Amino acid sequence: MNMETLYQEIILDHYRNPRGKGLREPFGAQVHHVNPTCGDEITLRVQVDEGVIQDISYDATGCSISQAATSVMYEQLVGQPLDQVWPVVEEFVRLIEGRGKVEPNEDVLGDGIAFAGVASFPARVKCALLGWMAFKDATLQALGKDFT
Amino acid sequence: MNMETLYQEIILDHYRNPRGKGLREPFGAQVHHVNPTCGDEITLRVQVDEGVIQDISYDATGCSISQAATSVMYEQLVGQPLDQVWPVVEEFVRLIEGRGKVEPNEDVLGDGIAFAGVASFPARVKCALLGWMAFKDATLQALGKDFT
Amino acid sequence: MTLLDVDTLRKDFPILERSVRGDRRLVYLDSGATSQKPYAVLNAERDFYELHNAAVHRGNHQLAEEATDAYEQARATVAGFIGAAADEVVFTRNATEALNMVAYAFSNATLDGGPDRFTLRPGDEILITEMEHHANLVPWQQVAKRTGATLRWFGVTDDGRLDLDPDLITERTRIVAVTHQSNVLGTINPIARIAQMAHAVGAIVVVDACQSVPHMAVDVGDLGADFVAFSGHKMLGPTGIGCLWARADLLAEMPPMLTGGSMIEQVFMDHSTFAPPPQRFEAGVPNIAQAVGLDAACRYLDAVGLQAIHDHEVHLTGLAIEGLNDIAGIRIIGPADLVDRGAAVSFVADGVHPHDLGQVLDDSGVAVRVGHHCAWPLHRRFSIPATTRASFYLYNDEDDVADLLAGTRRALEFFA
Amino acid sequence: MTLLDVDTLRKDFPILERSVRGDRRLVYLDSGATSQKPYAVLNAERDFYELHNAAVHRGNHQLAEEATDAYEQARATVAGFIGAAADEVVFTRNATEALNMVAYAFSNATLDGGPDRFTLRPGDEILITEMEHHANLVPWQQVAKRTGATLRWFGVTDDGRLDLDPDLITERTRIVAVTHQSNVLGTINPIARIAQMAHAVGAIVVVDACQSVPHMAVDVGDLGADFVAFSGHKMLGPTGIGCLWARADLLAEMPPMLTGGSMIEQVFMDHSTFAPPPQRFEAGVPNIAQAVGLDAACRYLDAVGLQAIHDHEVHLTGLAIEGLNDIAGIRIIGPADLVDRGAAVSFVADGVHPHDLGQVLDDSGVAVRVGHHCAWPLHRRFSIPATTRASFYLYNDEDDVADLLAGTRRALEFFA
Ligand SMILES: Cc1ncc(COP(=O)(O)O)c(C=O)c1O
Ligand SMILES: Cc1ncc(COP(=O)(O)O)c(C=O)c1O
Repeated sequence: MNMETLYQEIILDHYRNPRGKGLREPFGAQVHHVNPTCGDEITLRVQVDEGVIQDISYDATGCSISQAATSVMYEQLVGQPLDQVWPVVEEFVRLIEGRGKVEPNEDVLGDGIAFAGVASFPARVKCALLGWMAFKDATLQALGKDFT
Repeated sequence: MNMETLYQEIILDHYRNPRGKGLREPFGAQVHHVNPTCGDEITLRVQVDEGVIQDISYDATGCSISQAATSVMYEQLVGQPLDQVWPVVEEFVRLIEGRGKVEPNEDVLGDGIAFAGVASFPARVKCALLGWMAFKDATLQALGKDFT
Repeated sequence: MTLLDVDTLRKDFPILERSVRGDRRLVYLDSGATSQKPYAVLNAERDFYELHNAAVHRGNHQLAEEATDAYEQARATVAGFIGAAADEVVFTRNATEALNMVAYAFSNATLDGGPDRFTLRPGDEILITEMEHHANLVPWQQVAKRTGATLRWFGVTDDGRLDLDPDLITERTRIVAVTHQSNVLGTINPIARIAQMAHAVGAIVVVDACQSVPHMAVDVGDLGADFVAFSGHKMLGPTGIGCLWARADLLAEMPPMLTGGSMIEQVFMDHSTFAPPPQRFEAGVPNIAQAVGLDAACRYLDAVGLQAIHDHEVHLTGLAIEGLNDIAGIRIIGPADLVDRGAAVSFVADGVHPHDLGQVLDDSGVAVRVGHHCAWPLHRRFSIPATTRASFYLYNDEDDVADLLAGTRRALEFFA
Repeated sequence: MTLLDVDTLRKDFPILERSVRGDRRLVYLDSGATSQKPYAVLNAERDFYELHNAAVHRGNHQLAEEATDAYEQARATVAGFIGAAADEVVFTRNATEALNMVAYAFSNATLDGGPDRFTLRPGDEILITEMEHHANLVPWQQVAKRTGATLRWFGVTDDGRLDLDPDLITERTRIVAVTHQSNVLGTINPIARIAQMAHAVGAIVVVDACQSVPHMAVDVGDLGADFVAFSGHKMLGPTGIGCLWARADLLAEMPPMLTGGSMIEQVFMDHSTFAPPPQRFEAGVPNIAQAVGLDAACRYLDAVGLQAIHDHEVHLTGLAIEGLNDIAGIRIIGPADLVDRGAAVSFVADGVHPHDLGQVLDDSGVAVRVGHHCAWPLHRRFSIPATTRASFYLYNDEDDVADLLAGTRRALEFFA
């Protein structure tokens, strides 16, 4: 497995030009996640309204993979109704944790399939998932609030 | 190193017919020593008077080596002045802990040289020394009492 | 009953080719203390060092990836071996450390204001047994001393069975710590039943499985315990590795014993937070190669078959008991029958101290263990300072039993 | 200065023959995490298992004698390696366990009413440093929490040296715990001077020697510390073994961390007494084969010569620092000169995250470590989440440094 499989052009592009970066209002929940192995951190906010992800805003330090994965996530998920969001999150996690044995599903993942190479570099799995896990956590918290 | 070197006839004899066994009065100090590996125990009393070992009395459970070594010690040391006792104890310990590399000194040790074989069986070193260490401890205690 | 092809198996164990005390055939009957290792285990460790060695969970270079994979694969294999999930298995140095880890969870939680399930109060009771190995006894004495809890214990019957007095399990009982198989008596205790009684009063069940996991199929689900500890070196694995299994929900709440690198989540100068299990319980660079060796040991045992191993050992145990009973002056300490009984046979001889008996056996090439076998209170229960113990494993055969019996007779004659 | 014959030495390390990421030559620059192992160590372990394997201190059969001899010989060898007496050396799983053992001695003594020297009172201070590895930091946080003592620390200067503020050492200081060499900065701390200051106020000095004992001649007498901890796996030895050295008089009074078999004197159901050191601190069947492997590692290092190893590493460190300083956008975290400095070189690159830098290096065959290296507060001190660290050992050469530099340039270009 070589480096070029990992660093797809689209990943480098998102890394250099992250979409949606910065913390914004309003938001339903905010979380702070840390990668204990490398110290990378993300603060992420989610705004859910009428069953739709209205905004994902974030401030993060991290490597190209974690930055790009969060940026791609922003593009993919903002504006989507919740019931279409969960399958994407699930498929992304399945791909990244699949140790290179999972066929990426482009229909569901869109640009997310660029991260297929990460699955062959176990040490980078947590990088790719940092933002996505924060999103999942924040969204569940936001919904929890909605329900109460 | 075979078993016959270890179990000299003289050792078996002392084992079968231990000299001086039993607890007697009077005594200057009494100690209780245990071999933590096998659970063998000895209660030993020493009576020192006018710088001479007047009596060593003991009650012990243990293997042939520990029983015989205590019995030989009784024969060797009772009736001896202290300044002749210490060199014997020292030489015995040196022989037993010598890993088979120490030439036994018959002049000093007498029957004690029968235990030379023990030095080649490290697991039995503590057996041979159980009674002797108890004697050393008790005598030092007895002398401590004398001096106060 | 499947019979083991012991002749073939023995070829896997290089040490069995050596001779002792001159030219005596080595008859190794001390597997209860530690087992011998097959080539499969030695090769697995060596391959790891020669090809993949690196610190785990810490690097993103290829060796670090491979080492991490090998280490986590070992966890999965060991977990599979006992019917557990991988993240319920913690690697320790030995079973003693595993049991201490559970004990410290209670004393640390109690002192630090930790989770309720691990907090003990004066009046709470810790219930152990009189047949425990020191490893499952002394740590609980320490916990009792530090928390104010009371230590109680089940006694042992004359024929070496647990005296399961139900009155001892009460609402005050918080912990029941018991051995699955006695390393002296060979007795196999009814863990499922004890767990049921303990759980009925809300107590946590800690099982010392040092002498069972290597010798028979153990499924932690069937066992019904909450914590299970065992050692790698007694099950064909390397020295320097043991395991603690715990129910996931308990492990999730359990405070760590050791702290340092790799077990943290975040560290500041004045405080830290800890990682989820199993990482929380593995501080520092772990015993990686040893885990890899234990993986190979589990695979080896699985390939031979735990049921076949157990049957084989029971067969040898039966022969040994029968033969020893035929020798005048020998008394077996432990069950006389083969019901719920493993392959440790301990005995005393009239007029011959175990140290001397063991010495004659050693001179005959037969390696047994003599002493209290780290179960001193159990020996006191039988009013003896020590026993001679023969313990069998898959590589022993009927010749070994015959040599044990012949050596024992020789000893009795020698000291007659 | 003696130069090492690295080409010849490299032949002793089988792993260095393998390639990574396709057909790249393995350039192993992660010895700070764990070292590679020479044949001498692998063979020693294997010989032990194939010829002498048995439980130590417990049997009187020939194998048990031989195993005990090998294990105690290992203790003597390791002790000799650091200028200590054999019975002052305790074998642990790793340095982390060794440091925890000292920490627990204090909290256990405090809670159990143990010896005065190990008892802490509110107001007492534990002094550490901002450059500690988590292993010499988190355990002291726990001790402080459990005993009511206060944790304080020396800071770190901008150029990566210890800020030895003498005002921090006062009559309240009971423990000074400090690393001999930083695993991130490479800084070697003036232990003898610190020990003098600490002893002047009656404090006990605990030294984390993980990064010094493998790389330079360390004599515990000259060092002047009271406790010294280090790991076997970082000094060519097996995984799964570490050491705690302590001054004999302290060890004699020190309470044990782990309890169980082999560390006891007498055991009753309700109480026990403990053996003298070092046995008191080695509960259960120890990491025997690993001790034997560490023995071989010490002999190997001694044969090569610690001074020569150190000189060689300083030479490579100088080349690396010079080369990295020549690359625009690279900043070294740690001393810029070679005074009191070991062979860990950590750095950051403008615009390239360590994870990405490490990935390109890995792709170039160069194994470095990226992250906070278990020294998170130190990284926070420099306002960076992570660094890339190259660390050298006796088997590295100038080609390895050249490959590090080339790989770093490649990474900067790739992410430009
Ligand atoms: C300075 C320092 N201290 C402590 C440790 C911990 O050593 P181990 O993981 O072997 O316990 C390390 C290495 O990881 C280290 O570099
Ligand atoms: C029943 C039992 N428990 C605990 C232990 C301790 O195991 P280890 O010494 O590997 O920690 C042993 C073996 O010595 C044992 O037989």
